[in-house]
Amino acid sequence: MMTKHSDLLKSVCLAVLLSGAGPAFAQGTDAVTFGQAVEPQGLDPTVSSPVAAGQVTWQNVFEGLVTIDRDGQIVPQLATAWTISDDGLTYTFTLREGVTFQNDVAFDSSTAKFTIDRIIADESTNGQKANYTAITSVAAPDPGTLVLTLSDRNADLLYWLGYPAAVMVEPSSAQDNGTQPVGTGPFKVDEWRKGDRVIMSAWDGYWGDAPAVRTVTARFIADPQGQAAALQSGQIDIMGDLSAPELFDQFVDNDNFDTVAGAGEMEVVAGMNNAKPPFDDLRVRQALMMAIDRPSLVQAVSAGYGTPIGSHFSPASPFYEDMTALFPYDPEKAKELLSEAGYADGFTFDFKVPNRDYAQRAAEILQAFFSQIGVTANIESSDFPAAWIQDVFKDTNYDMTIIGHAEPLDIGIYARDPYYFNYDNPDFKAQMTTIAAATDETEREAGYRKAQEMLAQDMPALFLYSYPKLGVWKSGLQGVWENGPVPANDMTDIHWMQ
Amino acid sequence: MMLEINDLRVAFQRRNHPPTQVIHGLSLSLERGQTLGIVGESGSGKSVMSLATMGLLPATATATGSIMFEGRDILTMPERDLCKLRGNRMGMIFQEPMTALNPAMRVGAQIAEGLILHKGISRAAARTEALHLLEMVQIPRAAERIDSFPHEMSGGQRQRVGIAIALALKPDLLIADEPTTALDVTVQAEVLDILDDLVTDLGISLILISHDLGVIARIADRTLVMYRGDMMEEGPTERVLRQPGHDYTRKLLDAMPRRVRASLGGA
Amino acid sequence: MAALLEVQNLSRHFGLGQGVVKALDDVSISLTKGEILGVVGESGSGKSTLARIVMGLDQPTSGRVIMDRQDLFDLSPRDLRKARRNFQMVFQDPYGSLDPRHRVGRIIAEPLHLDPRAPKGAARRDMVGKLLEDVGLSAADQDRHPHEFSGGQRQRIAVARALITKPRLLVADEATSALDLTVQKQILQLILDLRDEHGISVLFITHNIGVVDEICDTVAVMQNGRLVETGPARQVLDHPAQSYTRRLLAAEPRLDVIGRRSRR
Amino acid sequence: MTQAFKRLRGLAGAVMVLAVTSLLIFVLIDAAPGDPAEIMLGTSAQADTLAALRTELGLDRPLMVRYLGWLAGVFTGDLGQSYTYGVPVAGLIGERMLVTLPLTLMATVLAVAVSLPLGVMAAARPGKAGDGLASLFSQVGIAVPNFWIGLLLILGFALNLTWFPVGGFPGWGDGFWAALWSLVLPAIALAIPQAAVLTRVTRAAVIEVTNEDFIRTARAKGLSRRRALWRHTVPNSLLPVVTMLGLQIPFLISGAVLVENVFSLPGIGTLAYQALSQRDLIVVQNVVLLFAVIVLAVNAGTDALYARLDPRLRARK
Amino acid sequence: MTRLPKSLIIGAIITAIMVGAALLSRVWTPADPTGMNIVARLKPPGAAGLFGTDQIGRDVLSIIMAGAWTSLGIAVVATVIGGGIGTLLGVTAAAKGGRLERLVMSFNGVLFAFPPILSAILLGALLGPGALTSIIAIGIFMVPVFARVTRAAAIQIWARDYINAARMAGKGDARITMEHVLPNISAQIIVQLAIQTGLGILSEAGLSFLGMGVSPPTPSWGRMLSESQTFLDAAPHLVLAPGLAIAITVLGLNLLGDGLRDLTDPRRGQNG
Repeated sequence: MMTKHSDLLKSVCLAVLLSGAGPAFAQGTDAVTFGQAVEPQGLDPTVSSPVAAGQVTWQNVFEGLVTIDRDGQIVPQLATAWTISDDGLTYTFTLREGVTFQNDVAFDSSTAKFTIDRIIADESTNGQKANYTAITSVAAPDPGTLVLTLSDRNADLLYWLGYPAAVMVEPSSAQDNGTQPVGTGPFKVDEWRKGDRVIMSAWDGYWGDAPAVRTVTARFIADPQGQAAALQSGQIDIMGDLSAPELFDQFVDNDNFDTVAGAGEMEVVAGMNNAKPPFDDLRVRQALMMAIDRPSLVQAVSAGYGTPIGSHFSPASPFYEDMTALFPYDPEKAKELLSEAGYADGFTFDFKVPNRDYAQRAAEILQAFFSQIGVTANIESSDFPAAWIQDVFKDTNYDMTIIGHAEPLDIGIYARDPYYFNYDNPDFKAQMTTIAAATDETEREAGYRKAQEMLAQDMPALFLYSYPKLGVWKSGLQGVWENGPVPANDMTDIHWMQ
Repeated sequence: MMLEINDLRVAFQRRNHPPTQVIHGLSLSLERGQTLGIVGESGSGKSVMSLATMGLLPATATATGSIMFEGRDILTMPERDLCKLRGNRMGMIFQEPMTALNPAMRVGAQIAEGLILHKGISRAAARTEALHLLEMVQIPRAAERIDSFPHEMSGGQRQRVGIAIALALKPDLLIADEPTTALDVTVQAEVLDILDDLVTDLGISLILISHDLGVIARIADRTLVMYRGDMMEEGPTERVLRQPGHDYTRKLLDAMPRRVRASLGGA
Repeated sequence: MAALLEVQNLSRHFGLGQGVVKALDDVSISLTKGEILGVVGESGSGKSTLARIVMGLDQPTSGRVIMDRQDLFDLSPRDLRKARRNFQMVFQDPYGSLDPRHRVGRIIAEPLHLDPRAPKGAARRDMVGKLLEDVGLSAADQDRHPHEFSGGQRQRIAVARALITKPRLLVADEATSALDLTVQKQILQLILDLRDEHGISVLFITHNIGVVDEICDTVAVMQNGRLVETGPARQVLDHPAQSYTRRLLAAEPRLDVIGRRSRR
Repeated sequence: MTQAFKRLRGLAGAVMVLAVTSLLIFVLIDAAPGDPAEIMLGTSAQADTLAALRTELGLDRPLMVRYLGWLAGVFTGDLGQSYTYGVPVAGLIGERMLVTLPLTLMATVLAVAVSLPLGVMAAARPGKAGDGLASLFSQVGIAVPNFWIGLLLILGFALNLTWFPVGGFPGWGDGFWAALWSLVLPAIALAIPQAAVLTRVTRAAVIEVTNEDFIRTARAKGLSRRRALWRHTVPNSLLPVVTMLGLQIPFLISGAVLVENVFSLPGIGTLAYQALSQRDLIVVQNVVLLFAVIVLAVNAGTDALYARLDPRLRARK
Repeated sequence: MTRLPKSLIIGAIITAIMVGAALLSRVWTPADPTGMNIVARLKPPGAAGLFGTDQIGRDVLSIIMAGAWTSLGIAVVATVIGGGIGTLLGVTAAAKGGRLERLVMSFNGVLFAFPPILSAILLGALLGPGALTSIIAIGIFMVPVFARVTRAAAIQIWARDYINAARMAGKGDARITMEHVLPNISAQIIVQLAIQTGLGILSEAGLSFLGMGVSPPTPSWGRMLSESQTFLDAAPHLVLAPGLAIAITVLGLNLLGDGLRDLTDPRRGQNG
């Protein structure tokens, strides 16, 4: 009798929803809508882009063994504790009990083993696989214990296990996670209207504290003007990362909104083909760097929001060090350096720029700066992502390009071989190995600081600025991440002030 | 007098040019039941005269003088009244049977349209009447042809439909502007016969316009000769043909093929 | 005298299968030097198709056109070009047959293209001027454009163009139908004069029996693509042998029956 | 019988054309720089991962095999799986059509509703004030880029007056009117150039028909100018208008790509643009096929409409 | 004596101004169109230049002028090339008829079936964005337009008796096309050139708007519109100026085309 009644109620609710009689903007104390610029192509961050997919589902739907909190710290999640052997090659995790996936399959060491095995498998399609290749085997001695065996020390492994690309998935549903994600998180995905939004609702079987909001909607609005308007008109409550800095000021002055210009993880750098003259000459690279007035650049490209950087680290990282003073704006000095390198009359090069607003704008300004020291940059637009990836990234058929690197802790790209910079520095590679072999946090931090300094000096790319995380949300909403150590829209702590 | 035209002058405005007068003072009169032939070569103004009489001159034309139809001046008559007159009291047949009918409308409907408009009769009644008219203009198997589209008919048949449209309301005056010029000679003879018979039977006044004296001679009681917008002469057809009073008329007659001229002399 | 033009069993079919239209069906005619042959018929009789095939502007389905003992459709393109000098055409529409962009002199001289030894420059100008005078215009008219002339004058220009290669055969396709009667008369006279002066043969296509009577020596009556009756013009017109010819003649407008009242 | 044969031959021709052009597009996109696997996995991916994904997506098969596979799928009603979304293309296109179809329909209806009366009015009294207004509208309407109109509409009606959303599409599920409302501005932006072209065509066609003999016949019957206009002139002038409407379809779709971009609408244009930039070959291929089929269908539709409008064409077909 | 059509005069004046601005921009602009001044960014029209400054402080008037060169240049070159090929196909199809004509027309049908923007993006993907891509992408879509227009016009000419007269004079198809057909359809071709150049400018703007046009810093009206999108509220002049430039230029070319059509209309003044 009782069940029947509730069924009836349910179907009535459903009917109301379907008939569209519900209010257009279902905002309230138990619902929240956030906006993000890029729609992921699939909702599974272990397959699709961990950034775009992660911004929707990481922490909301999917959880990892460990996680990275809003301060960039590694904290326990589905693993309650772990031990690392002295040689740093064996990681033993104690798994949380009573956790189930949203399809009612229990989470235990077998599912965790499945997840990790899937990442490191030969036929893995996880784009971040490189970060996990140190793992040689996974063992599940009992349901509550997971043991990872490494080939080499890897100080970053724990961090990467907290990253969206390593969230826990369940074998029977893993294949469909792209469209119907099944995780262990507090929200489950109800509907994905492609091109527009993903609608999630609180999942009653969640192991932890129930979230304050019952409904979470992610809306995809590529156009910055549209993002601002959606905020203004109340269609979205949070824009964690407003795409156009020039639209940010209107919210700063508006009492209805809270704003934070936080630190993001994206470093905008002008990569150079280090294998190709004249960029193989350190003096040339340094001269180009000194030709650029980074504060002006930030002013022009992103309305003053953003932080000039001197190396490949953003202020969002706990290991960040300000290196901008090393090669400050000094066109005279730059010219001298060029003369020393044998380019007194300057030179001309091709500047392959992705057809994205920030890149094109920045490129035009760099072009103007370069012209002051007699260097001519011929801008050539490159269709992004397809042509750019092929041309610049894969074929390294370029002189200089410009792009934002959004992944955290990605300084290791300069040690990668091959990588589009064609930067080959054994010392730096050794430094990365040193970091991996770090036995404690202090050692790891020191290693990263050293790496930053090495790059700042050697300048394989022109380090321009760190893109800000411009957060805007309705006043009265609490729990939004202010900084972005990981690109994410974590809604688990969001609540409305009563 | 049923129709009396007095000193009609028509001029056309032209873009970026001074206006040109194409009729310079035309006068004529027509009694009920009479047939008047107007003959002239291209540019004589004979077609403009017919349009003026119907009150259908294009907006770029200005007409002075008067065209009195049963005592009222067509030139000054309000458009509303003209609409009541046209089709109802005066009808017109045009030169080109290929283009004078609406290609997208069945011929029956085109005949019925005027009936419905002026008589206010039902569609069904108008259709019956249209069928009758088609039979009158001797269209074979009229009951089938009534639902034909113009393109499904031959030129001669189309011109008969044109006659049926013009005669649908038994007008007092019928103006036929080169009604057979576009037709083959054998067809021309048939159409002229039908036209002639109907006009006679119904007692309709007819103005027949043609460049061909042979056509005029066949039907017209009186003949008016026009040249470049001027009236050359006017009189009983027989007199105009046998004792032309104007050089131009003589020239026209001279231009007729030998055989045709011979027929005149031999009569 | 041998025939200048011999048309033998000429047929021209359009379309395929059941929907075939026989525009020309087994037509044979012949024309001797200095003769004017009138081909008369109503629309759809095939008379224009005949003219086009005789001029080599269209290909017959079967049959032969023999010109000066040469089969036109057996000739190589080069020989056809040479042969073309011997026959020219005057078209119906005096407005459509002269390129409005060209000056009269260029229009008239166009057929000289056929003759590599044709005079050039001043000689050519004189030749065109002389011809213009022959057709009743003035030599200076060759510097004017067609639109400056009346319909009758244009038709004279067209005749001049047809004459420049000194052809032996002139095909006139309804060459006077678009003209007013008074003008028509002048052009007919021009053709008669040319025949008398140069001995040109003329194939005169028309729907007007009156015109045939005026200038033709012989006449061929056509109906629905077939030849109905041929013979000397006088004989056919005065004593038609075929009922169609009689109908055609009866339908001709006359001046001897005047006014409908007198007709009754 | 011959009619059926002709139609069949026409259809076969169309299919051939589609097959050849789709192959061409397949080859072209494949030749274009860019690799879907690489685009999907981002810049951190390793070679073995990329290879694995390519295998999974079937990208390692030869071009012709992929093409024929796709073609075979199309004939059996399976349009394939999107590389990047990983879902069946048919569903993806279906979802997007729910935006683009109403948008273009709305724009077309709007354009016709504006241009037909305007063009007829202009033609009815050439040279008068109404004609001047109509020709001003059509001249300006043809000259302005539709995406700029979109921006101006956003500026005026969404940002300043806030009557309409700036962009985005709430989906039909959340209420019919809200969804329709969000399509109004884009539809107007799309409709204005269309309306301008159609106004011009309508005006010219009506004037042309007005000069026809049969209009004089109708007037001689006693029909008033107005009645003759609507009963005889307008029906006979619709042919060129319909022709133009059909010819405008590719441009309408082109416009939709731009306008959807301006208004951030998740329509087929956005999908096509996105799929192309991500080298989602299967999606691009299907969208292009869809467009071609639409154009062919519209052509067939206008042919059928012609026959209704002009009985002379019925016999010829 | 005869007055010129009003549309011709207005169209010619507008076109002359735009072409003049484009040419002038090669030697002089009020300010350097690529010279940025970050302090003076987003200034409204007035003190900081007639049309104000853009997001990096460049003088908008100068960019508009230089953009005229880009837009007109690409549109004109594309139209001339596309129009040339299209005209060649059209008159050849009209002259030869038969299989060749069917081939040309079905080729036309195929090109017509594809939304131009989509195919242009496809080309952009293939060749990379840039002026050449724009020219090819826009030019390709001129081909069927011109082929259709010239074929239709040429067929009408081919039906004239003066063509028959030329054939009687032993002239071949190519020669007749050169001497009779082309001169007599030249008016229609010129009208189409004007109108299609206008459409070319619209297409170029659309391509640039989608990021498929010329590379920065080469000024482009379409890219200006795309870049100014985010300043819609803050600096509407950035949206207005390029849009107006596009609209006025296209309007001028269309009026010019209409005027030329009126001028060459045989019905005009023929009775005089």
